[in-house]
Amino acid sequence: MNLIDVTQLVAGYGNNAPILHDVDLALAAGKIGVIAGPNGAGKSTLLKAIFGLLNIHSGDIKHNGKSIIHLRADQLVAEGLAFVPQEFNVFESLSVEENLEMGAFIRTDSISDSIDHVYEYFPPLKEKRKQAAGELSGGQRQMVAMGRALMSRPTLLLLDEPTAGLSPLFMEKIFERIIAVNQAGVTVLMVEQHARQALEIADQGFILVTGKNAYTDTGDALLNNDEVARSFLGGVS
Amino acid sequence: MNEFIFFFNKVIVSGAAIGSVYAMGAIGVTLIFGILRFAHFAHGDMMTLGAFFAFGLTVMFPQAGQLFGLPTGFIMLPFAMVLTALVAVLLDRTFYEPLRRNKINPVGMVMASIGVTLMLQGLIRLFGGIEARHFFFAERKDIFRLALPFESASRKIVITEPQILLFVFTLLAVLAIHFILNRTKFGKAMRAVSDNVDLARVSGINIQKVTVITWMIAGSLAAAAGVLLSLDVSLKPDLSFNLLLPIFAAAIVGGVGHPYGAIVGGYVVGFAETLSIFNWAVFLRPFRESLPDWYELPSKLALVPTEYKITVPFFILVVILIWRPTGIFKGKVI
Amino acid sequence: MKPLLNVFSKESIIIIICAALVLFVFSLFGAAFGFRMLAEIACFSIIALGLSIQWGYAGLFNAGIMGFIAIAAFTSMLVSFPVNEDFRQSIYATEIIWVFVKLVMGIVIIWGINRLPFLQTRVALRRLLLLVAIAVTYLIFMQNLEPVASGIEKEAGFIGGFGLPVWMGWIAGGIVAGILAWFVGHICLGLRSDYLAIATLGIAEIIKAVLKNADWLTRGTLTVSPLPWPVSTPGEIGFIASRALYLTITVIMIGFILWLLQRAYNAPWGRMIRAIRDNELSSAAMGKDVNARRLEVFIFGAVLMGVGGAALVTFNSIFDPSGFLPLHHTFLIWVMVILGGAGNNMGTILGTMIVYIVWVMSEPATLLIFEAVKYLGVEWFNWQVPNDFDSRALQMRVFLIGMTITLVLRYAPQGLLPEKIREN
Amino acid sequence: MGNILEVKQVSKSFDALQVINDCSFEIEQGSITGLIGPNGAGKTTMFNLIAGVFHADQGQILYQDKDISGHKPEELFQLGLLRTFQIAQEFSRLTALENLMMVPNHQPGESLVNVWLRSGKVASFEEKVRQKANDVIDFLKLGHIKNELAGNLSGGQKKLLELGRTMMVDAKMVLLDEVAAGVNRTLLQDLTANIQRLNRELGYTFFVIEHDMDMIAQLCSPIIVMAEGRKMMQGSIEEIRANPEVVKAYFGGGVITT
Repeated sequence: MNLIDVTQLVAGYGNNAPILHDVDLALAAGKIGVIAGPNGAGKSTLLKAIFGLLNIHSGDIKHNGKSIIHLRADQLVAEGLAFVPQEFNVFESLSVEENLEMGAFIRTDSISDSIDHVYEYFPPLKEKRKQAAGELSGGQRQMVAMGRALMSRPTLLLLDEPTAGLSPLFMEKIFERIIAVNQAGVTVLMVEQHARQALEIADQGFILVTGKNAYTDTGDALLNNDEVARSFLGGVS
Repeated sequence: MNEFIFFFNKVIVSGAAIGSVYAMGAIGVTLIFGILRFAHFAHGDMMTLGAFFAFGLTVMFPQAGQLFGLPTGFIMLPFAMVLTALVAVLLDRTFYEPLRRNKINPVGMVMASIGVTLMLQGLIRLFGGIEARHFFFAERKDIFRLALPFESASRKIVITEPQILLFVFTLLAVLAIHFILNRTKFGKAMRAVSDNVDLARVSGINIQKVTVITWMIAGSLAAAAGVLLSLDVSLKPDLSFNLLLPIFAAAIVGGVGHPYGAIVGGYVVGFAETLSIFNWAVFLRPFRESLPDWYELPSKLALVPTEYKITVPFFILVVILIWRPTGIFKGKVI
Repeated sequence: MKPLLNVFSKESIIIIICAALVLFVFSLFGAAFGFRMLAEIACFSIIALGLSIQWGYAGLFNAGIMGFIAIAAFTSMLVSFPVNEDFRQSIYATEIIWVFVKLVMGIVIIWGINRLPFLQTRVALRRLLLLVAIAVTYLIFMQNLEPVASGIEKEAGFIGGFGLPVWMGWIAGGIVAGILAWFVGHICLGLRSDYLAIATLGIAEIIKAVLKNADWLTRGTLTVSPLPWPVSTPGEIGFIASRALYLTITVIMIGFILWLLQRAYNAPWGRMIRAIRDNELSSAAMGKDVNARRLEVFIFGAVLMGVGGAALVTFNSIFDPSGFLPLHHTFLIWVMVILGGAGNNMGTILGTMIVYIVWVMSEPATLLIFEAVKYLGVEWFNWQVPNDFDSRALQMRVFLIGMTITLVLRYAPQGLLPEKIREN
Repeated sequence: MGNILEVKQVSKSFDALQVINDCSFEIEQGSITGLIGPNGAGKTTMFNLIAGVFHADQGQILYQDKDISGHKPEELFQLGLLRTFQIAQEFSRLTALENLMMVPNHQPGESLVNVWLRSGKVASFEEKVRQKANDVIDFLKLGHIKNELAGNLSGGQKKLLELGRTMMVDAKMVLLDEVAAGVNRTLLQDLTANIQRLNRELGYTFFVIEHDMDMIAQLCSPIIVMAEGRKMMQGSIEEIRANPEVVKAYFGGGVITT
């Protein structure tokens, strides 16, 4: 069974015209899914719709076979979803460690193990644990943001352009960490502008164009699909 | 020497007392500003309400104080705090929450809080009347007069029991707030919501619970400030309106959304008030002989006549808005 | 075409309700009372229109309407009240002028320091000098004013007025309220909207404190009366006739103001204001000076409040600084505007009528109800009635005003007659 | 021709986050210059600095040889420097036509004195503005929706309206922030043609942030590539595609069409 199942989704901001038109998406547990496509195609919108931040006109979103379109954000976190927005994704006035604690807000058990775990994933955070997150660099912020999301022990991690604004070096580090997180059993669904690199680590790729599914296939298949490569991945390879 | 004792009594003790009251009020205002993002105009009336709860309990059980050797009004303080906290949560549920759900703009929320303040005012005066009342109707208000071990000091330092209780309570309240905000899960969540409400939501923080806790803290601190102030002076139903401006000034001076700033702001406003209405002629009198002949020493030489005390917080507010709109500590909202 | 028809019918229903209310008051309390109420409604309407453009056109939250009313009423009183000969002939008439000449000199010096070329780069020094200059000016002014003020109080009561025609007083009142708005707006309009509410609230309290305590200027709690009327007074031609005349004048004023407002609103000016309200960021990028325009609207509204306030206080014929109440002179007006529909002139006027009639009628109604409560309480429970029972009972009106605000915000945030959206 | 805009060693940070880092470039008068770079490279921040929404921490921005760092948006508008927004910023409760008509500054009808006392002057100017707005509406082929409230328009129509607003006055330089996003292909061709026409016929200089490489390739020369808050390189589309560093930072799998 798929962990996340989006069927015929039509959604938009408020009561304005919908941005997503009949979008389908399905991802099995333990996989990495990548949503790619040109700007304005509704990639981030799809992620936000899954996380209940949008007005859903029709269609359904199922997590573990259960419809989640009527749940509030905190209920979604309890369901095992976690979301890292693209911008403003850390609490700037809180310390790194407090940011992580906030990620574990819904948990009632001890969280110190999980904090140590996050520090293992992202070693640079350990020495900055007492520092305010607002004082960190872009790459470190991204680590805090991902760490915060992992603190709720999610089964499905949604990442909105985790490498935006990062240097190529940092980008590779972040991708490496995403793979590590995935190998620990977390299903990852991410929007990525660096489509080629992202598809290389993806099990499943979804290419959206103007709010509709354009191509859906495995990462490798998409990379090797001439038409996709020509239209969306650029001639350079 | 006597002049300094006079100064100490009039400026330091009174300023610290009123400053503590402002600080406790301003913490509530600043928390609500930070988390719910509107200026809560009904805060003054929550103070009055708290004081009336305590007064009502004092009238019902006038002997309670003797058991502990403290003023009865002070014994009733925790109960008044709980009651006011409940009222605050109730007010939020009935009046503010539906508006938030309708996504009304912050100014609409401010106006709703003015509606609430009028309703509270109406009810308080309907049941409580409009005359001033005193907590110490059945017992004696202890006033301590401390003599200083100096020969030249014939005056005594005067401090009342309610003032001492006020200082002690404020200190405890500040420590408690510090502890809550930095050590408890919900306190940290409050800071997180104040920092970035959207991220707090997607992190799974239950905004509703945080809101409730914010109102409980704000409500109980407001009640405490109201009770302790009316213990020291008297309980007047129009207490609230005169407190509102200094409290907002304190919150803005300290930097909106910044609890420690609110404390500092409270004392800044409190001392500014007592300093500006202090009669500085007292300090000149000893030098009467050495002053030039043409200078006639006025009997009163205050920066601001007492009846214009209300201008002081306003003046501070205006200066801050011009000079540094984010307040002393860098506040959140401009 | 259909929505337009709906709006029209809604409007006419409300007009019929208003007319019925007025008829009811006239038949129950007589024409003299009825005209008095209508004249007051007219004055309140002018104030409410001022608020309606501040809030409805530009979204500015003025929580200190009372201050604008009070200062305008004072100005109007000062301009139109007969000359106080005792004061005119005393030595203080010249001395008070000197005090203010010194104040003006001080202000000129302060202004000069601010402009001194060699200080432009030395910010800290300039601030220090400014602070010292302000402090010195303030202290000298206070020192000089004190004896003169008490002298005036002792020998002449207060300074009296200039004895000019009433209409000049009203205009002066509007201008002074506008100047006050300029000061407040200059400081607050660039900041978060809540700050304006706090600042105006403070201004109102300060103006009230000054008017109440500066006895040499206002007679303080002794009050100034009778204020001259622009038309024949009841003493000359009777209550009904004189009040009807007064009403006529104010209605003509409302007509003129409505003409000004409609014209401005339908012009490019109105389009610009709506654009700014819609999208501040984009308006600024399109070259509109957002803050200057807000200031303009704020001043415009304040001028109307001033004129309306001066007319209201003149009608009551007594200037009583302690009579200015935030409830009556700020929040009642807020209820009128939000109930009627901010930004809709007709709605504002109808809202004013409904709210004021209900407000006036609520006094006897409340007392009646509480009399009944008292009667039952005494009869059945042998209740000890507090001796300030009646004044307590009237607090129910405060409660009702607050309740109306919250209910309107919740269930009809646009008011009875929402602002119309224009289509070309 | 000379440079209309020069950005000299500009830096800007928000709290601790350095968004623009010692960035310098020039824009030639009469050109259509593209600005590309990965998300988060600081492109929109750069626009906001030029348009006066933010002020640079360090460095200078010269527009027509005049230092404009510290100018407010409305002052820049007076100087003929206009911008559109990444997310369309329409006046939602004004009609499409009114959205255009509000643009010209110093309309006589914007002064209350004129409105009340000189209605003739106001009306005649208003007629001219209306005429112009109608022309622009026709030019953009939006005649059928000119009396719709702008809030009800589709994303693409709002974008066109944004471009239309720049046509209401004699702009010298226009900053376009992702005009193509959310606009369908046929409309995009119109938009591109319109931009070129404005550039050719009215001498507008355009500075364009765009992700749609089709449009960039067709429209812009030169193209500035930004990464990590500074200019990485500048050149024609061919030069940029040939630069391995750019390919790594930006195209290495990004959205690019040939």
